[in-house]
Amino acid sequence: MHHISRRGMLAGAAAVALGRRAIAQGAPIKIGLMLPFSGTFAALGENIAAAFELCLAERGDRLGGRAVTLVRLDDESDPAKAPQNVNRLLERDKVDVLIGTVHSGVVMALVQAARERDVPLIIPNAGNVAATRELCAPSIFRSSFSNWQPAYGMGKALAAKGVKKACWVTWDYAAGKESGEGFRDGLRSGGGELIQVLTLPFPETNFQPILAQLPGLGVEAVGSFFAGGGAVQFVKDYAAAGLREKLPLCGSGFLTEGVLKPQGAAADGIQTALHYGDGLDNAKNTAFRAAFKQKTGRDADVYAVQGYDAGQMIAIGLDATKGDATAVKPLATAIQAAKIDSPRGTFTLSPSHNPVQTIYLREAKGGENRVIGVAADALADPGTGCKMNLP
Amino acid sequence: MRCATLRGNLLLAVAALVVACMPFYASPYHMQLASIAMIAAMFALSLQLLVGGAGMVSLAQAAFFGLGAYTVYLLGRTLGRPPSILVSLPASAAVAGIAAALIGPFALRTRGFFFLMTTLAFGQMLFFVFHDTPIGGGADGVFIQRPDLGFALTRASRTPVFLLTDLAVLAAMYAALWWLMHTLFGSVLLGIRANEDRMRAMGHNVTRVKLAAFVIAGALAGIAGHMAALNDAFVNPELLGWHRSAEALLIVLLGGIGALHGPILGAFAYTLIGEFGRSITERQRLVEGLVILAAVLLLRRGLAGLRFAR
Amino acid sequence: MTAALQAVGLSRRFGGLLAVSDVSLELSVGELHAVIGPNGAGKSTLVNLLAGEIPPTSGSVRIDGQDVTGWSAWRIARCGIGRSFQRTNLMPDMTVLENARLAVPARHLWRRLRPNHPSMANARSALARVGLADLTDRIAATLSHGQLRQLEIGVALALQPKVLLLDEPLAGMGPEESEAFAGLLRELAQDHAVLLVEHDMDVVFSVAHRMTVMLDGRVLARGAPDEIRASPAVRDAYLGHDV
Amino acid sequence: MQLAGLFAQVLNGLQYGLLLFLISSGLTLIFGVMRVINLAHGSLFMIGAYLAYALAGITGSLWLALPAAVAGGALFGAALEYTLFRRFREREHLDQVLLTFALILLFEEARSALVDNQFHSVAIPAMLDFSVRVTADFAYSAYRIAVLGICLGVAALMFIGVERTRVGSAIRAAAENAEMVDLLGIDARRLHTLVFAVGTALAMLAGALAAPLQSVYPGMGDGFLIISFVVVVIGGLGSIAGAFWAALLIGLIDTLGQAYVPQAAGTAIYVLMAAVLLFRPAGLFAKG
Repeated sequence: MHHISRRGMLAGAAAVALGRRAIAQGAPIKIGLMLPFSGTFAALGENIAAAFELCLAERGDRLGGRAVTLVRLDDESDPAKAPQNVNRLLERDKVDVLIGTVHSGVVMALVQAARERDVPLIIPNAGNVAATRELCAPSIFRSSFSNWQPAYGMGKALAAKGVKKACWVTWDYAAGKESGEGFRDGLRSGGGELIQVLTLPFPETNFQPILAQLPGLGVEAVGSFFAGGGAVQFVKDYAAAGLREKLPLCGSGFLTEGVLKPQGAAADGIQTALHYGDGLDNAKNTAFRAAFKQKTGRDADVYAVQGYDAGQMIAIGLDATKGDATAVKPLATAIQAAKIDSPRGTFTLSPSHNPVQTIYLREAKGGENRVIGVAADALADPGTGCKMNLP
Repeated sequence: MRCATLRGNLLLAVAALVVACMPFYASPYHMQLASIAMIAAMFALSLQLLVGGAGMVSLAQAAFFGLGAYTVYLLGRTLGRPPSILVSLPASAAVAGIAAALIGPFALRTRGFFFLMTTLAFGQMLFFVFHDTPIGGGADGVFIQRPDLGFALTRASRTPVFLLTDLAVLAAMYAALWWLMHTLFGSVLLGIRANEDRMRAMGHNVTRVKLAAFVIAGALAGIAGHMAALNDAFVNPELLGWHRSAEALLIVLLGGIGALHGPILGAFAYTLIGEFGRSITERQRLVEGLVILAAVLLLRRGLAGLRFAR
Repeated sequence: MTAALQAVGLSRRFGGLLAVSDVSLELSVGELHAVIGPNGAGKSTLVNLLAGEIPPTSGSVRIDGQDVTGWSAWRIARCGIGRSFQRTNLMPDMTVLENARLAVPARHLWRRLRPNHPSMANARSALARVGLADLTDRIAATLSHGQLRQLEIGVALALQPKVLLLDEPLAGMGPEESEAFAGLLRELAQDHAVLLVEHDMDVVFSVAHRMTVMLDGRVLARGAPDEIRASPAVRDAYLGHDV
Repeated sequence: MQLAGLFAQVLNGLQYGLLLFLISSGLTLIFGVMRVINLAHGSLFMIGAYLAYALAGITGSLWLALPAAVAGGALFGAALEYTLFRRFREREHLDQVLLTFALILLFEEARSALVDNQFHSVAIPAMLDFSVRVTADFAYSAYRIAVLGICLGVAALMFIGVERTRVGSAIRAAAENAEMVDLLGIDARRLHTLVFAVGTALAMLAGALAAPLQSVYPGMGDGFLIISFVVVVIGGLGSIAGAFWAALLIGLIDTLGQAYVPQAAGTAIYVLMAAVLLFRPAGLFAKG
């Protein structure tokens, strides 16, 4: 007992004496991966983590000259437990960098910690706009998308095809609402109008009451945001209600992302917009997909790409500070200035730290979300309300 | 409700002292863990008043907890600046208590199973209000401005200060309930738990006493929620979900139904078991499920039944 | 003088069954009124109607002239109606004293109870009256059957009622205990209005001032014990029964 | 158009309500007869759906999955009653709540370990995989109509079972007064096993029927659990008829609410429940 505590004290004293130099030379940098490894989003969490590890492995598991230790923590997609889980990583495991997460409620606790304690955070999925709008901070970056972006692309593409009136169907929650606003803005940019938003409580899948209303609205197209089981069911029910031929269904890319197999023929011909898609022809993508397949035995998807790019972004930042994660300002400046060579195509970051990226128009066919064009080029989230005060 | 004897209370005081001295010897992580356990203890204490006091098993308690937490957010949003804790703490208690006073008259028209189902449904209704409407900032939850404690906090002092604040509130809540259970109200409550019909025949307005207990318990849960909001600076609709009520019931059972100090023991035990479980497996629900099964099957009188109760 | 308790035309229907049919009754302080009748005659239902446990289908109940029909049980209890139950109905895990104290009318719900609280004295005197003065600190569940029956009445007395509704207080007692109980009943009748439902005919005829005989929910006969004993109608009705 | 739209919505409401009836009738029976509160009832629904998913995957047809869900549910329910619930009948509500809460967690964990955490869709049987045009521009899936029919059939069987048979009269008696069962000369323990088996089978059948309608995914039973509680509160404890009418009422209110007054839809059923509690605390269809 006595012995241990003395050793602890000695180690502490040494760290104080050596200061920053010790960081640069010896001790590994600790990265906390707070992701869902159980529950509904487990598959997403696994793909993000695997691609992140892949990115590190390509760099010899060293960032900014320091070895890397990964600490995985299952957030269970439970927002109620999120503050406690973040504390675990920061206080118990003493991580230097946070990577997470999928669930947009859980990510709020991460954003909170990053803001309060200036810990670098890279969000590899959760798209709630607030994280890179009013809650933006120098230490917070996103490698994925804001909910607004893909839907904006879809709206724009729809308006470009001459659609004047459309409606938006979604769950009554933040992601649905925010993507609806993107869709509206996209439509408007091309002279179209969003005339109605139809919602049902999350995560209900009783779509019948909404489907029965659609024919009477007088719209030319229906846009929607659903994900996971809801997306499967909505697409199938939409087809079963005989609406597919009369009212083209389109949406934010998650409507058909990773769910084409269960959707089957009902999804054929649905156009969606997302920052990634099947058949993207660039060298980086080809190499990435091969490496990911080799590592995991699974095909890469948009979540893997986001996890991979989170790794690239933090690598750029830590390289610039020689592995010092506490130097938030130079770290942020480096990431902000970088061009990230992503499998989705090169992207940069907006002043509010959200990717400025191409949104592709895709069409579901034969189990693939094939890229058929560009819905919006170099699209940045407006970043409304972001007041970035560099420390 | 069995209240701890003098010796038991002394032991609790010693335990409080051990917690109060944590800033001198424990890591911030362990202090936070202790804070989490103490907030869980407050929440479970509020439920103990219902379960151990009047035998009312409510599944709406988390809704009052969440209301207390959300009150801090709504207060900060309305004021445009962090409210003083002297305002926010009573406000959280009042809002949660008023909600309990509105739901109580409906829920208390039922007994037993129906009471359970009704509280479950009303609790979920409140959950949906915060989950599906913009009132509370939406389904993802919102940051809140922490209540102002009256002095400035640094990043380093935050954890120990919150620890001591939580400890003070928990101690005050325990003392208040100890006093309450020693009043006539307390013994009438116990009488209702033992034999509701006879209490009626004895001239007691059982419904009103139960309503008073329901409101007090709601207000106390609101205070627990307020402390959670202070600690996390973040609120989320999930705080109101009925799973959280069930967890609090587990803490009550773990600590011992009808022992006033039980929830405190139960909350610390539950937090420790959770930490231990996390260190051995990622299957958290398996651990929690098995702990509950074991508690229900084996620990009939809870931890308090093992130690220092009359 | 108004009666302490007055029932007019009380009826209660359960589904298709008329459990109590058009029963009227008057009770004054100083009087012990016994209700007898075979099982299922509606005696317990009558007690429950008078105590407000269940509302009557028709008819009315007055306490000291005040109409209390349809009032809930606790309000009726507060008007001065104490009752004991056919099956012992107490708080088994509490002490004898605690059981009685809970029944003592008290305000100041929020005041801390101290051992010398006035309600304690009232509870003790009620217990002394039923002969439990020495057992006040025993847990109720540990009492003998006879002691529990005493406590049933003790709890009802602690309410400081004007009217006592006693539903088979002697159930399950031996002859000696019954004897002692008869004395207690006589004593209680001096300063209360007592309604006694009882099967032990020896005791009933020895303590009652007036009697009502019920059959199938209605009043078959009413009068002084001697008149009841002599009534041919009652004899007919009880043929085959244990009188 | 308005009238046609309303017709489609009413159809939706009925179909949703009937599915609710299958779930809540089991719940109300178990409450009524055994006085046991089962929070894991929603999980049984989920298990039924996953069973249908698994069997439909193996056999390629949902038609085998339906009787399998019923049979499997009956067996599973009987086993649960025999091993666990029997012991908890006399326990306090708190213990029952926690036991069934533990079951929810364990069932979820088992599902996660045995299947996975993905959502899976279940194919509609080929012979019903077409749509029936109900209005000029809205079609209704034939499978939904079949579900409507099956649920009505089950409801009719339940009515006959409860109203016309000796076991049924024991069930009705038990719902009103548990001690009456002994008087009827029926072994209460066997009755309990039977009731729990039937309740579980109904929940699992509902899950199997719903699988093609809403896919299978983790936690799919949670929403149904709460709504079923509301149905039982409104319908009255242990009353099959009450559960039937209350389920239809809630199905219609929820569906029409979502269609015509979406702002109020989320809370409408709770307002209804509060009103019922205020005016008829024993339930809308309770006797007396």
